[in-house]
Amino acid sequence: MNQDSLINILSMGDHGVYVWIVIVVLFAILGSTIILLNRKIRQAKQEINEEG
Amino acid sequence: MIKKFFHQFASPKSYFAIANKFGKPVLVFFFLLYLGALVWGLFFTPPDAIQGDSYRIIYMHVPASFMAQILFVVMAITSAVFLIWKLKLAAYVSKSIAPIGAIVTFFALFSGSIWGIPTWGTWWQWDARITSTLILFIMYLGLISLHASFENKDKADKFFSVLVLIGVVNIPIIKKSVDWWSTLHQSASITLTSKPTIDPVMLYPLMFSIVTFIGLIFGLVVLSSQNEILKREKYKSWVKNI
Amino acid sequence: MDRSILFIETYKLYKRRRAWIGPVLVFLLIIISFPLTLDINSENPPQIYLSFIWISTLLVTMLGTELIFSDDFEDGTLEQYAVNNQLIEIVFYKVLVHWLLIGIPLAFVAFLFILSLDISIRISSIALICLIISNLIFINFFSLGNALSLKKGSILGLLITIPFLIPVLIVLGKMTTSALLGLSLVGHLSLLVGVMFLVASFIPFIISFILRTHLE
Amino acid sequence: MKLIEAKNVSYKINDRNILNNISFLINFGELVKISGDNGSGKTTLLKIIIGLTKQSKGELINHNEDKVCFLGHKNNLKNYLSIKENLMIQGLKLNSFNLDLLERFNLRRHIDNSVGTLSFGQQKKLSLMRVINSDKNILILDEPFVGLDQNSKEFLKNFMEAKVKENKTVIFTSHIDFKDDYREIKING
Repeated sequence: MNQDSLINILSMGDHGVYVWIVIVVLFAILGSTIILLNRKIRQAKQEINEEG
Repeated sequence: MIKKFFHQFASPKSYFAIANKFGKPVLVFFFLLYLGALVWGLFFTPPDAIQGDSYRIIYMHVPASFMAQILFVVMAITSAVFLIWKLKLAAYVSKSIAPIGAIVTFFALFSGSIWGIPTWGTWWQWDARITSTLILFIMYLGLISLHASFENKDKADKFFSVLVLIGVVNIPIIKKSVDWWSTLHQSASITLTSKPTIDPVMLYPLMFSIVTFIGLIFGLVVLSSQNEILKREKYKSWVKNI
Repeated sequence: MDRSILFIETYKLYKRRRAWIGPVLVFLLIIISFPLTLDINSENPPQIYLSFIWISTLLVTMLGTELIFSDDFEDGTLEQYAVNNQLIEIVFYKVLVHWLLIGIPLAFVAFLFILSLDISIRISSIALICLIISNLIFINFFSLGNALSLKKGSILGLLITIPFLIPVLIVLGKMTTSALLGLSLVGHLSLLVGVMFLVASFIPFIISFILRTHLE
Repeated sequence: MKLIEAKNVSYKINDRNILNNISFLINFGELVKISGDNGSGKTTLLKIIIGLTKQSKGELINHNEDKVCFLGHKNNLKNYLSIKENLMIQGLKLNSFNLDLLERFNLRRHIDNSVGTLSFGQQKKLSLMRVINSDKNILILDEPFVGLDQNSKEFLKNFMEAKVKENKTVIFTSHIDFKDDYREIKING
């Protein structure tokens, strides 16, 4: 493991902050999409079962 | 013959059954793999000689830019299948790709823009690649709003598919012409992705991140298409048994 | 039969004077407002004016084709054409008539504007030819957008068609630069004419498919 | 002679049934009324017959290959044109026959007025003139009686019956009951 780069990035030195911003946004987007879709699917299933 | 095959094996019902069973495990699988690719790229590779650590955005930006275009092509294929064989499932998948494509394209623009701050000193540059990605983003949004504006969803599917096909013919033309246009500018921008040589130490995690990201996004597409199928087929009898 | 359809379409557009005089007047107003917001006497490069002309023509052409199908759709005329299997002809003629009554007049108004700016006759006439050709391309694509977004408003139509017109704008921009540098324009012009023929012969088929779907 | 055969024709929008398993046979030279409640799919059925719409399920065989005369819900008139101009763009001449017809419909004195100023019934009569002038063998009329006054209704009825005597086919929809005994195809959604 490259000790320097780990410390560099975790400490947000040398532009690491930009990397972290992108990571946070990526996982926020991915996570919220997955959660939203899952919830919609669950709701749709519920609705269908109630009607049936 | 082909039509019969499609209608038997590619019905929304059997697709949904498979997706319901394998969709989530596959999504989680690729999610974890992509996480692994990121960890590899972020912590186990040396910083770039010129760009320092900020180059590591490459492991998110490049897969996203790649998928932004691939998704449109996939959407064009499913749209063509729908128009030719009248296969409803293809229309559902087509429609559910559009929002995912818009999200991915947005992320490609966003990550490129953030990447631009340390490397170019500006968050936006009117270069060819960025401009055509922006146009692609607007095309995704146009497709979404076109589909949303029709109450008769069967018609919406047809219009959507026609527009996707016109779009897929036009994307290379737009790209070429934008490339041509950008030669107007004297300012030679740093191209983000096409470096003459890329060290294998960085190339392998990049390849791995692209492959796993493809899987991850297709997992999302499957999830999104499940949602679309439930929305559109709620009056069918088969949905009552799930 | 075909000639009479052309006559009828011309007559219909001609009688709806607002539909073809309106866009030209709007274009004139936009043009008037341009020198009022920009110091015309300063050493502005001519590109600015030409780029302004390209983009405002694009938008005004959109306005001019806004009702190209929706009017006939709402009163059932399109349905009649569809029953008689004449949709493709009608689309073709409609585009042609809009080009003649809106596209070409716009090009001439723009020509006069460019002349008024002390830009050479050579460049102004090149701009005129370009506008005449590109307006047919614009009208074809906007008709497509209008057919898709029938009765849903022109915002949607613009949103889905302008991306396709960006290459045309780029060619126009390239031509401007080359013309101002005094380079030969044969290559650019033949490209534009080729695109015009391609677009004018394919798009009507797509449009008639879309209209048929609307009439289902 | 068979004209149109429908076998279990169904039609759906957004997966909701508009037409459900309709079967019938229409022969050449018949006068047929398609009846049903609001929303039962009469218009859709006519559109399927003339080929504008395709059924979702079932089979519809049309033995006719000629063009038909179709009158839809929409009046096919231009509001910004006068009666005269509207007749002109529909290819109708102002001959004595049509002038008489305008007289009968009380439209002759409005001939230079724009159609937008006419009432719904007057517009309906004007759009019927195209049907009356038609030389096609098959007339398909969607709700032709709606909006007409009693005299015009009688006139239209007589016209349709005369057409059938000339061995032409007339198919029309209506949700109004007549005392006349037309052959009727009842549909319900």
